Amino acid sequence: MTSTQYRVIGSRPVRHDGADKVTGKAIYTADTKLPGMLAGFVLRSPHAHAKVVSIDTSEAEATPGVHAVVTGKDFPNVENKMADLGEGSVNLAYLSSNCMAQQKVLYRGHAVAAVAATDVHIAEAAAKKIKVEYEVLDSVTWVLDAMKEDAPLLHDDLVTDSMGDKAENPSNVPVHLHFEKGDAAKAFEEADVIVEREFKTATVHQGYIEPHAVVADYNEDGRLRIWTATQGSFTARQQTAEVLQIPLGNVLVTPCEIGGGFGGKITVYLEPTAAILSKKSGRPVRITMTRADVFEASGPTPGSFMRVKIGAKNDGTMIAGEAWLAYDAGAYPGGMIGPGCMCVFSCYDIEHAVVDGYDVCLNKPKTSAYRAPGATQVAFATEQLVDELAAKLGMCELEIRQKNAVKEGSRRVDGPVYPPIGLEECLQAVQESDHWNTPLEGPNRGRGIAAGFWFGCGLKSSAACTVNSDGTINLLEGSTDIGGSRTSIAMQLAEVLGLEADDINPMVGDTDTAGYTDVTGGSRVTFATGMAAYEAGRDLQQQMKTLAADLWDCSADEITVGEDGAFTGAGKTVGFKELATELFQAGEHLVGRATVSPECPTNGFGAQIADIEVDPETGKVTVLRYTTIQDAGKAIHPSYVEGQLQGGTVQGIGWALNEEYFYKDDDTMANASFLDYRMPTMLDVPMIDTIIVETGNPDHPYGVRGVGETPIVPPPAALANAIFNATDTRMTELPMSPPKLWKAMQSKQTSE
Amino acid sequence: MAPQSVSEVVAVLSEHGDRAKLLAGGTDIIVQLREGLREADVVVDIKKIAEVTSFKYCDENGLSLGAAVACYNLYEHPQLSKLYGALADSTHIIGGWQIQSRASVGGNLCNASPAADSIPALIALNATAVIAGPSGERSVAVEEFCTGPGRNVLENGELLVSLQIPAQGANCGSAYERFIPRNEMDIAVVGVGSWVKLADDGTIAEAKIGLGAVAATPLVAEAASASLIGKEPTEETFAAAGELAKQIATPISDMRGTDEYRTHLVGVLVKRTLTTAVERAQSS
Amino acid sequence: MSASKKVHVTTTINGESTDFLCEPRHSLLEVLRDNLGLTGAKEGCNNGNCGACTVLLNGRPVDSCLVLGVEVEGAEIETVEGIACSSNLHPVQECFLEGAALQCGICTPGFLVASKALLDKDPNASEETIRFDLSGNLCRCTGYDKIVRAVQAAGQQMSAEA
Amino acid sequence: MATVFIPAQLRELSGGVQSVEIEARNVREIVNQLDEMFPGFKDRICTDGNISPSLQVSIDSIMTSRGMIAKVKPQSEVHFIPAIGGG
Repeated sequence: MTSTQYRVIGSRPVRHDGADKVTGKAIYTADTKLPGMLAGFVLRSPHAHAKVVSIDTSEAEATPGVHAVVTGKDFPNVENKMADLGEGSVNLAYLSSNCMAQQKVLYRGHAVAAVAATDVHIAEAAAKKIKVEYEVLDSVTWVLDAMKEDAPLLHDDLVTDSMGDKAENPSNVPVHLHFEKGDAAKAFEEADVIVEREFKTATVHQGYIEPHAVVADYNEDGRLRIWTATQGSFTARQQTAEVLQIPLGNVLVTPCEIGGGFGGKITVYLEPTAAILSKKSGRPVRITMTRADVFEASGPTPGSFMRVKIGAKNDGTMIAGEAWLAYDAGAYPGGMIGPGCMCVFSCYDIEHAVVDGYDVCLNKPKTSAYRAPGATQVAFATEQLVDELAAKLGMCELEIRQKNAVKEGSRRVDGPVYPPIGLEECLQAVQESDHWNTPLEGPNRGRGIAAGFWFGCGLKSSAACTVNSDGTINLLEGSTDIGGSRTSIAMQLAEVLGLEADDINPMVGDTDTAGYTDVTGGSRVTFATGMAAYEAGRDLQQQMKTLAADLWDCSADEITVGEDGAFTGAGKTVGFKELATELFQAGEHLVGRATVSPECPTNGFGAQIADIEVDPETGKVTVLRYTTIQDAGKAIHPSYVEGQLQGGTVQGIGWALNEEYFYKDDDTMANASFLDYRMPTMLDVPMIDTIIVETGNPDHPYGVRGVGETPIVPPPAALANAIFNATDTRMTELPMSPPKLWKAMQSKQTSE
Repeated sequence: MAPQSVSEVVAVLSEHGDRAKLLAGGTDIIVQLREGLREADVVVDIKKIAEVTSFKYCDENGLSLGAAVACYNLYEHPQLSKLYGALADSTHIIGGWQIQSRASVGGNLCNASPAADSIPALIALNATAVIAGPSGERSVAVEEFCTGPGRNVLENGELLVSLQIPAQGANCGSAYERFIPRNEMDIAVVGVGSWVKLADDGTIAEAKIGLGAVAATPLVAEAASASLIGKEPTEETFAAAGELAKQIATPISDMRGTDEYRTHLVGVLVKRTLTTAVERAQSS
Repeated sequence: MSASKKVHVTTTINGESTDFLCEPRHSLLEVLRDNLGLTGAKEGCNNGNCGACTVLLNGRPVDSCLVLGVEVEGAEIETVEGIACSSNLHPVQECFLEGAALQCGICTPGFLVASKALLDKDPNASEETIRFDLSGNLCRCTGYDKIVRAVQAAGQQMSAEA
Repeated sequence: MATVFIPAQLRELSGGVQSVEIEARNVREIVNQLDEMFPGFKDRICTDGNISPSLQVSIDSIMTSRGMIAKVKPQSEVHFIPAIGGG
């Protein structure tokens, strides 16, 4: 696979939307302006948990400049129905009341009312005149507390579902998952060495720089048009239609340029509210979240408690694994516990394992996906235990990983076996890297490594390509472009047709024009929408063969298409553009199309190396050098693959060292700002070196694997291992912020 | 409104009292007004007034720093940044570059955050606040200026006009350092400003240490400062001063750090700033 | 901040004399985006912590969310829309494109404006200086690596042209 | 015969049996046969006659989106696992 020579794939063209994005011309949702547009403001709960006794909106409604006010009673009743959203499913009643609270508020920031006015300042002032009477309830924000029998209940009717078996009494635990492979109990008895620890991780946020924003225009004919910052226009359309109980076909969602998502811009928050405000006022309405709203009322990713245990033989073979995981779901059921369970041992071929997982509701915003959702937490646990095992066995931390790495045929804890995968190759790349082979010297310094995995999904994508009279192509696809995907998709079409990247004009369509396409998420776009573009190109070639046969007076079967996209038949060879032009002049208009639904995970594996230095007096960690290695299958646009690796890694570094939701005694967030949430600035990280491994994915025409998510998985573990190697202190809690590391080092000194 | 003279401002402030707020760099006040933390009917832009937007230095009287002078003027100034190391250090880390283009030392002082970066530096440098009001001008030592978190000594009708910072002779050096979890764009967990004057024999002749984020207002570490006098500038001396400084710290535990951690950091930062201050004094 | 009468402000934006009416409580960012249609500067946090709204005010980078519209009377403002010289991209824009220094692009205008100011001051700025001076601009997609390299490359190009 | 793995949480129904061999052309036939072998099985993994939205079926490591109508080959390996998405 890797030996194939491509013309376009593997090159680094300037992205198609680049000029717009460096000149300020690119239109993001908050940049759109419609005639007569009003500004919306959402009033949010100041309490972590309370009954809404009454809401009096009269004063707000009477405020000059105010055109509409909505509360929960303006939302239609939706049943307790699960809607399949392409990527996962959602209970519509929960989705609706997360958009606008009904009888209860379940977290600080929960929307209780909204106002549309001629100006956002007027809307805000009016919203503050809405009188909401709350009856404050006991609240809970720590996952183990929420699991206790006497914990305050968020939902009276919620019972634990253990794969269809429902518990009798209500609790805050909607789901219990349990996996078994082999006989773990027996294997632990046979193990020569066992390591076991408990770990905790804090709630963290995706931290996209663009706050959620929407413009809704509810037309008199019942047609609802929405412009929004979403990772998936089709899922946004479906969620909005379901919450509003209007026909899907009445909703048009136009995805604007989107300022980051990382999993956090899949669920709808503002769309239904803006739509109802628009319907009531008869005017288009724009709502943008404040940064505090984004932290308090969008979907961060779960905090967790984990107990993990691994047993190995003296030769280093891991034979037994056990994990007990409890993840925050947030205010409503449906967190990331499934993938957490499935990823805890995903890098190692452990014959006997048992995993229990609990999804836990508590008074935090409903969690949502964040880059390899659920995997970073468990990697923090497992990858540290692997290092501890190695130390106990006197093995090198790389060697033990190489010895136990999963490969083709290894069975996952949840059952399925892996197809060809690239973890061994990534570990080999660690071993051969300049970083690994350069000794780290100096006091208080340490090096750590960790491996990581994310499934990478396929899902549904569509593409259509219209041939222009000069043989260039307009490519219509439905994947919102968060990181250069227009280009990585267009490059695959260019490759198959024998064109250059800039012969293709890619366009991200809205839900009326593009074929159905699932979200930009799950590391799937370059893989699946790229595959759709490839297939659309193939479709075009088929059509052109048939038409060329008429033109050249030969049979279509005699015409072949070469690797360079040229058509050969009837004794001549003609390039794509030339043939397209010829056909156009002959009156033929060409549109190629394809829909794909690849179903095999693309299995992204990676490994990372971190060098750090700890200030022994303050516990502050400085990252000195960092290398991120990942199997991309085949890198279509290496610069943007590197960008995914570097970006995911730095998010992981932030998660590891400083980021956290800090809760006050009243269970409200203390640090809902970029100042105090502390994402890495440019000064907090070094250059991130990358090594792209290309093992080729047999399920993709060019061998692509998804790369977007895996890079965030190893950093907390790699840094924890590095910190241990620098300080002899094992950090089991995220973030490993200076006060916590200092305290841990102090306790260690005292105990020694 | 944007008055042209101090007396105009005093008149506006006297008329509107609490409901008038002054705008210099705006990097705190605009956020506070927007978030409803402070309220105002009138916002008075003082950047059209020469006295508050200019600064001058002379060897006799030192630095007269207009209250609205933006941070960058200090750390970019070749002479002042050398003479007033602690002030240059602190102004260079207040927010990012964008903030430093606007934020002023006077505003940082008036905002009276216990964690303000410039205040421990000003305290160490023995700065005095010059205040204008309905009954004329008065001066207050910077360490007396803050009266609580977000509160200061300014009375109705008064404004901070400038800061007077004594001249820096030979053998003087100062430094400010804060601890933050990131490397920029953060609020000090603890901040320490240290100033020393060395005697001809190399011992410490005078010293002053200011502490931030360890109490309701920035503090002078008097015992710690006094402990240095007459001593050789050694690591032990600095560590001992650090221990003394820790004794007056009464920090809170919050999202930025525990009281225990903050108290510990006082010792670390006193030692580090004294080391830098002495190095600067030795090379001045 | 409460509403009050609109103020007439005359200023220069991207070299053109411009005037507008704004309420005293409106930030420069709001004025640029809502009154003047210059939506290149983005709102990421509205309190000076992300740099996405960076513009040059009299040649110095500022967070336009922390400047009031009424303050810019008589000032010179430069936004991302004014960086390119006629139809040619500025070297820093070119290098961001060539070096893939943007992903979602929302922080890009702020970075470009701050980077231009930095390179105008010192085209040979070290990596350390670049990282220090641009630490007021947050990016969540790139991990900063390619941004630093793009700024360095632009600086080299500017030095070579100078 | 396809090899069908019984999810650990349903082994209480199968008396601890971890996998069974089933002759079937699609998932529906598998589910029906499992329900005959282990009464109550279908209720546990289906909602309204389809595979529950919180689950997906893995056939030879392919996560099928076709649910009950997904085809099964004679040598296939079939698992019922939690649905996953991504960020």
